[in-house]
Amino acid sequence: MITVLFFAQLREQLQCEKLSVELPADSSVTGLREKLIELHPTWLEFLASDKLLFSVNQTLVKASHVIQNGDEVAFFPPVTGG
Amino acid sequence: MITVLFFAQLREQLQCEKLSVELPADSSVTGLREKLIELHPTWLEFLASDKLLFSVNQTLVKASHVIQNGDEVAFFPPVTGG
Amino acid sequence: MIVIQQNDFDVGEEYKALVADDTAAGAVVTFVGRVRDLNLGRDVLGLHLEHYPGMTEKSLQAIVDEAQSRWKILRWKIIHRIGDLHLGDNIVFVGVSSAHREDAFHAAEFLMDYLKTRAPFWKKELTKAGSVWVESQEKDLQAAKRWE
Amino acid sequence: MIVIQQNDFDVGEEYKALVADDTAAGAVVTFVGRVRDLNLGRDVLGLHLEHYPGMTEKSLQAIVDEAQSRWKILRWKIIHRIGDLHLGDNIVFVGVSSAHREDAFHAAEFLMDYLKTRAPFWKKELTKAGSVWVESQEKDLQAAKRWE
Repeated sequence: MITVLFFAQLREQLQCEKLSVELPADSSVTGLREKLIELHPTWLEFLASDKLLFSVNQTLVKASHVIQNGDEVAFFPPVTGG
Repeated sequence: MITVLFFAQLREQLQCEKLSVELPADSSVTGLREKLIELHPTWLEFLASDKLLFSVNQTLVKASHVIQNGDEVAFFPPVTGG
Repeated sequence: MIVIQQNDFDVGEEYKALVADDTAAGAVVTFVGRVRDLNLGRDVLGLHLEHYPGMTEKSLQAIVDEAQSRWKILRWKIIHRIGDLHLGDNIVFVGVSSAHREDAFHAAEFLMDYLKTRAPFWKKELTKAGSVWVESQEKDLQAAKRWE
Repeated sequence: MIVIQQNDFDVGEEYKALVADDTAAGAVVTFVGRVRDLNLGRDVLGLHLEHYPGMTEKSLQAIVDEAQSRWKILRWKIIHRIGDLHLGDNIVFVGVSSAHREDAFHAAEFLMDYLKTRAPFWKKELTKAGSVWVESQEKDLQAAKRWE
């Protein structure tokens, strides 16, 4: 099981804050994104943005990063704090 | 009449804080320095330092700056505030 | 110390904590970011600040670690507020003490530049025209790039 | 405002004055310089600070004018203490508010670099070996040159 979190405008666009999903072994963040779009076709326009950032276990990673079972993955827009 | 002020270690070295002196017309700061050494030969070693700074009427100037009657001239070492 | 909180902070108290009983601290720089009335031409009434609990603290610690590898820092503190903020409210505090002013200035500026581009916080602006998520700015990315 | 005084200052009060009723101030940087225990390897017990009344204020105003011509500054304050100071005492305060952090950081750093090299203040250090006038430092001249 993978825990997936969404933040800020992405959370509002998807109307989802958190979900759990099963992934094949050796899936990457890109694979997870494809899986989510398969499960929720209306999410395509929001998850396709090339501006989105991803973290795995609270560390920023690239889209090619391989996800392990039990990981916490987050998708979010560029940060705007400070 | 010219008013001359000395600050910090220079004031201590010369044992003088303030003096008044008459100068020929069109004298420069260099001319004033020569005049002071003429009046106080023991000041030579302290006033000869090429690190000294000069101000006329509270603005930093070069040694070639021409002094007017009534000016306030100051000699002091490099500043070390802050 | 990293603090994420809804409550306001007191700059005077933070300054005192940065220097208390530390006679090695010759230089102290503080930065405060505040909710201002005009952002990119929009009339701002207030902000809502969201963060990613856990990752935000972790990201900020990594930024501090990087700053400490570059400059000699004696004490430091980062406070970032979350939740609903009003016009003129404090948002973020960064304080750094050091023996020398170059270290304190550069470390504080670096912490802010990296916080702005790497720490998971998101701002939603409340304006008369409604509320809108703030877009990240190219100038902040450029500011952070100066330190690479 | 430029203030030359023997008394201490309160960083919290100065911060409040920099931002009071000003919702345009998105960024506030403060710098405090303090008497530290070790300067260039000498064990410092205290300082005596001398200045040139009149010229000091005039020099600082010229430095502020220059900063205002380079950056957008909303409010600013410079306080420099004179007379006898002890280990850990505050010496100098520089505070700048601006809409943006780059302006506030750069203006504050510039004010300190120029104050250090252009404003007529002189420090005499009291150490266990006696009292000695502080020599100006090449690194301060280099820091000021960055802005030319």
